[in-house]
Amino acid sequence: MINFSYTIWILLLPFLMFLLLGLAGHKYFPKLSGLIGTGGLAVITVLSYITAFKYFFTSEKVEGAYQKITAFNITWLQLTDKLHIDLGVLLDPISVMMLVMITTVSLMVHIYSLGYMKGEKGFERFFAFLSLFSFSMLGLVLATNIFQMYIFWELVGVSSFLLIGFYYQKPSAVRASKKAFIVTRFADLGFLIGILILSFNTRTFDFITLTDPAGAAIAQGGGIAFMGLSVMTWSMIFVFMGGVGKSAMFPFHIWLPDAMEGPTPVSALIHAATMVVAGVYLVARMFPIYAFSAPAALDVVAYVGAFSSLFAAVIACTQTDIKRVLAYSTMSQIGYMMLALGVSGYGGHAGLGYMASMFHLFTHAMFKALLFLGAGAIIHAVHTNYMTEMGGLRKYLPITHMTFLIACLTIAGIPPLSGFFSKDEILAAAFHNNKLLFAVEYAVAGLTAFYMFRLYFSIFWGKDTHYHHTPHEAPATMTIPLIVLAIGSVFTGLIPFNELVTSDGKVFETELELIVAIPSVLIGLLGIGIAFVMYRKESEIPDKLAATFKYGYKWAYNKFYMDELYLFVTNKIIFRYISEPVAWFDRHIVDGTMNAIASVTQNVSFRIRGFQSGQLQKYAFVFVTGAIMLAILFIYLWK
Amino acid sequence: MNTGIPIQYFLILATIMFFTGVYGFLTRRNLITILMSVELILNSVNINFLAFNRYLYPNKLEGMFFSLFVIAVAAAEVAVAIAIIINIYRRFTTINVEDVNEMKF
Amino acid sequence: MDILTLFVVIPVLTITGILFLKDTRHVRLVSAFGMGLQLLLAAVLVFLYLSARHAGNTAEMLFIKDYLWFKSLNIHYAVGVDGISVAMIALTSLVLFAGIFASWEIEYLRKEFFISLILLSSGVFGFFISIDLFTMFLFYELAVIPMYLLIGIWGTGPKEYSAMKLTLMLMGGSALLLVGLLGIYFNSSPDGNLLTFNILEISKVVIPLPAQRLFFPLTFVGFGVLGALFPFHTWSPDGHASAPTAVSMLHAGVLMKLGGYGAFRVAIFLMPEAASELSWIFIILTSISVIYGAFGAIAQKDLKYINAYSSVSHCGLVLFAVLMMNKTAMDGAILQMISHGLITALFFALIGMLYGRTHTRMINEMGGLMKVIPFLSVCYVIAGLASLGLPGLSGFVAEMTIFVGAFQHPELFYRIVTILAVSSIVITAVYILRVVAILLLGPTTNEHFDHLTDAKWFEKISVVTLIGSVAAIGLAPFWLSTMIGTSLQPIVDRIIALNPF
Amino acid sequence: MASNQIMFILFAAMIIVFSVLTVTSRKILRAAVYLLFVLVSTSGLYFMLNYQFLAAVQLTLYAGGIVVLIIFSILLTSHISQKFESSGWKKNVFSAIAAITGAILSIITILDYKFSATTEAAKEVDMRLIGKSLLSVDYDGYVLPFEVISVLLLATMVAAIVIAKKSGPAKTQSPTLNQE
Repeated sequence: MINFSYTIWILLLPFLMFLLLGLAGHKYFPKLSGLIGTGGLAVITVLSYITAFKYFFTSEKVEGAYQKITAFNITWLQLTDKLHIDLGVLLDPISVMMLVMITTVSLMVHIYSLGYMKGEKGFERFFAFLSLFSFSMLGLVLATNIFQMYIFWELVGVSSFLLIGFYYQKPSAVRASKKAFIVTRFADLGFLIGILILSFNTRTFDFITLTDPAGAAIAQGGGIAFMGLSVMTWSMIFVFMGGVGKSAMFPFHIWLPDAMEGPTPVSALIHAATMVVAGVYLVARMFPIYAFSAPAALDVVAYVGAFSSLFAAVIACTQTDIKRVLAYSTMSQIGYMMLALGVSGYGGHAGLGYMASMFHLFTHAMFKALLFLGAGAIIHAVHTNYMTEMGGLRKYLPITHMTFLIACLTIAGIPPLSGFFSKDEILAAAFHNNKLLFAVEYAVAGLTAFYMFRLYFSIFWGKDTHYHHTPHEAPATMTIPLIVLAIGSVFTGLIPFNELVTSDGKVFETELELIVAIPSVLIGLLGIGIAFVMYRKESEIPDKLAATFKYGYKWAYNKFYMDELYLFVTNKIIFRYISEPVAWFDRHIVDGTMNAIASVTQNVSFRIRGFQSGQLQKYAFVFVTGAIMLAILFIYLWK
Repeated sequence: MNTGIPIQYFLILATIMFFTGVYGFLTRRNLITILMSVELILNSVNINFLAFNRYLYPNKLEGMFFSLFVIAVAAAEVAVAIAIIINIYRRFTTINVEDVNEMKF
Repeated sequence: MDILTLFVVIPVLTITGILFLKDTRHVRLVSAFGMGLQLLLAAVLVFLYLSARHAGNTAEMLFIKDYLWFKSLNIHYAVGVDGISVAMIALTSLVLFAGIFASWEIEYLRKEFFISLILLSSGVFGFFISIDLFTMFLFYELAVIPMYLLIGIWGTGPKEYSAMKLTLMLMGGSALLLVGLLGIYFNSSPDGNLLTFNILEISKVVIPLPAQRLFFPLTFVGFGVLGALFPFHTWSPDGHASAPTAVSMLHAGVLMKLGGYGAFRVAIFLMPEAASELSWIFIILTSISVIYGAFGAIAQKDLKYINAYSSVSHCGLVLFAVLMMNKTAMDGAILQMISHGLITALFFALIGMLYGRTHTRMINEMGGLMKVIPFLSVCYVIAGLASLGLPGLSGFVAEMTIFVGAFQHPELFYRIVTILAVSSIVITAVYILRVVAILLLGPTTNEHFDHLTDAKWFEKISVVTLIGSVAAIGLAPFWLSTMIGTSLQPIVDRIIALNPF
Repeated sequence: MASNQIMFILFAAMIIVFSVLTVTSRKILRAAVYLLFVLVSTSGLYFMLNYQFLAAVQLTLYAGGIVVLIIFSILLTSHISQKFESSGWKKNVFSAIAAITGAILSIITILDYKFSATTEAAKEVDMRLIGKSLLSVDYDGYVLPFEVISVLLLATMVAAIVIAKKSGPAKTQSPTLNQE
């Protein structure tokens, strides 16, 4: 057995860095903060690579399966005799895979930020928050039990809140951060309820016990029924609700586009590559339970994923803010991953979807981070977010252009780039399980290619826009991460995920299914082609099309009015029809009753106090008459 | 010396005097006249004490001494009361009892 | 002299010291010194307690001292502590210490202010160390009454009204409570021995069920009024809004906990059968408190009102958890008392400091303070995050313990109610973030605010003490949780023995 | 009709008449003089009851001391010829009813009660006996009340001085002026 206990430092280091930068950074080394943060993360990255190498290539397999290793565990809080919250490090294929992915992207984003955030006010604060985020995200993926995951889940949420609201003087950023936090918090409520129900039935939080396919948790779970579904199904649906919120699936997706108010590196790291896939990771983590005890919940996962991906892809075709296009694209791609999990089975080739989902998660992190960082470089150069104000940038930003093109081709699923492989596995998994979902995903693949190249052509080709300042290529700190990630995007498709990350830890054989692959490449090319015709040069076609599908376009452009719906619910219903009446009720009914009691007492005493007039003679008169009355009473009447 | 006068006469006399004093106490507005009414009341009580002592317990002296002390206390009381009245007068420029009603509520 | 009595003696000595001071400028130094000593003493007590437990002392209460002071009714001055009281004492001294520094700049009648404040605290300490019901009640009243003066004299806004309302409602609660306590007393020995007020002795007998049914609601509501039980909570918003900073801190932070502590230690511990029989009524009331307080907080505009309603919600959670009557939930209830005590004290301290600078507490009159006074603003954000249950800060630990504990209740009704209570965490997030966004973030709205100064040294002491404690509990809850859990064991054993589920 | 009866009726009539006048007179100084007559008549009653010492005390202390004190204070606080406006008739009527009811009640009670005449021999109350009793510490001695009274008188003197002393410069008003 290899000793993995050093992995605790992967968690502790970023936390210590957060404390250091957060408490002392501002005063003592505001300029050095970036280097310290990046250096610290580089150490963590190295540690993660070592861990991954040791785990995948030197650790012992039992019956050909990778084992789940608890590298470190302490009891943080003893709740009941059986339930206790532990903090620790759990190593298994998906957590190690996530570890590599997160640290890689995070390191790139750190380096990129050194250039991008240079000279910003709050430079050290930015890196402190990034460290906090790294800490919480790593804690999330390394969690040994579901409650630890929930803890870090919340911490991730708050670091996201802090980073979205980084430009805290910008009202839109403040609104966006608030929205992100509250929407995800609402989803987390579902997660927490799910945990409560789950733990009540299984009496454990521990992942290894929970997800053991032969274990007691899975065996006993399905029994009790509530409203037609088993309790286990309910709890897993609730848990999935947390994932829906964090991964911005429909209907909790509304925070993600607004979250683009944060600095672009943050969007790349948190809202594209790492945090938003936490929901996928959560489902993957609990997968055996879904697969064995709650297949109905798994269907929910699949359909929510499929619908979200289609929904987001349609909206993405109409948006003009490049970061928002990317945000919807992220949502769409995560929909893919969810769907893949939803159609997957457990073990062997049935677990193709599971593997594909993880594979896509990994490749997506690379190319989506690349896209965002590229977008950041573009915005850095032209100081606008809107593609309508861009055009012809290929001349000014050659490196960005090339890397962006690579990323677009990757996401469009053009072989032999990584996106092709992972997306193909997903489509194959869907094809084998559910033809309807396959059809949806197939359409989304085309849409994806179209809107990505719409973006690409609008920015780099299209009309020659006149800029106030001649745009110039970003500094090396920004271009190097782009290049590294581009290389990653190209080659990560070659990683044999079927040997490394599978649902049961065992290797299974996959082959390229041409019956799926060829049409998917074709539809990708079709999408690119349409985009080429419409946006390569300035043309009338987009406007005409928009006019033709007037209502459809308008709805999609306005994101199907989801924001307005939410605003209606929060402002009108919660604020106007619940809170204010509650406040009124409290002031006037409850407090009014108390005040009424008081004022009745007071009125009565006002009446009574007339006796206490201060007139000596009145007192004497009362005294005398009283004495006489008493005398009469006792002498004559009492007897 | 008191033969032929029943004790009841003294008592009735004292009663009338007492209630006259009470009446004065209740109706007069001037603090000094109220004080005088109090003197009437005290005197009527003294008469009672002495009458009881003389008629019912002639061989004892309690009644007489009690009256004696009452007179002494009355003297003290008047002295203090008048001091207070003068003080009130200084403060309120009136000794009308209806105007001196700060001690209400 | 035993260590527990010192907790009452030190405040009294401090008061005496203040009384003899000529120069009012030294008053706060003496107070700070006295309360610093108290804090030190609390630390010593925690240490002594833990080492006694470590040495294997398994008695229910430690450091017991008993003096008879009123023979004909068998009233004793009896003191003793278990882990719960030790934790509450530590909380009180922390909040008090921070409170002294938060009221460093009181000018008007400074001497009298500190005397009242410390007098109040001696009542609180006395309450937590007492194990004799009557003495406990005595200290309880001692804690409540200086509040009237503190709000009525040093308050703001409609202070006389608020002070009167607060005192009258709490006194109304006390009246119920006194009846309840006397009821317990007269049923304290069914087999005809000497009647007693001693909690430990009463816990050895079983109070007859009819008497329990009568006196449990009285006692619970009596304490519940102080614990802001719906619908007897309305003193809290007005009282907190009018009270000066340190008083709000102490009141929300500590005094409201007297209610929870008493409900748990007296009402439920001594009358568990009636408690389990009638708990459904109070569970409904407390869940209303939890949700309703949170919704009420959303619509408020005054910072202190927001916080007061949030206190209603959080204190409702304490009573809610206590009524679940299992070890985990009760453990959570105690943790929540401590956690909420610290957090809300922190909040009120910060609000006081903001008010001292901006001269308004209306959130819509403020904005963009983060840029001008970053230290206070960051602290406010931390307080907010703690209050909405961010892991790593104490609120999370307490709430999760409560929720997990409450959800272990075998009856479905209680579990469903728990889910309702859980949903308060979202509403909490809504109002906290709303305040943070309006108050601190965004552009600075008022040019007068550009010249505000950040925290002074004494304010920093106050705030950092509290934040440190909040973070300490949040990061390492196990020792506190274990300390409380061990002490809860006999209580829970008794409850379970009398109520086989 | 024996002479003592006539004397009694005379005194009684004077007491009643002057009492009533004391409490009804509109002029305060006259009221004081009527009071003086009442007190003097009372002392006559004391003579009749054979308590000469007390009668003498009554004359000197009451008639001589107290009434003079009262008259002084009247002079300090009122115009000599000042008339009061009469109290409201309601007040008068109700007070009269109360007083008369009380008086009737008392008188009925007195008349109902059978006083048992004593057969014991009367003790001669001479000055020696009074002096001895006052200073005696025996069972029927009165030294304690005597001492208490003396302390009381001392306290009264101090109190009277303290209370009547002008309390501050702000209160320097001439007493007899400013009368409305």
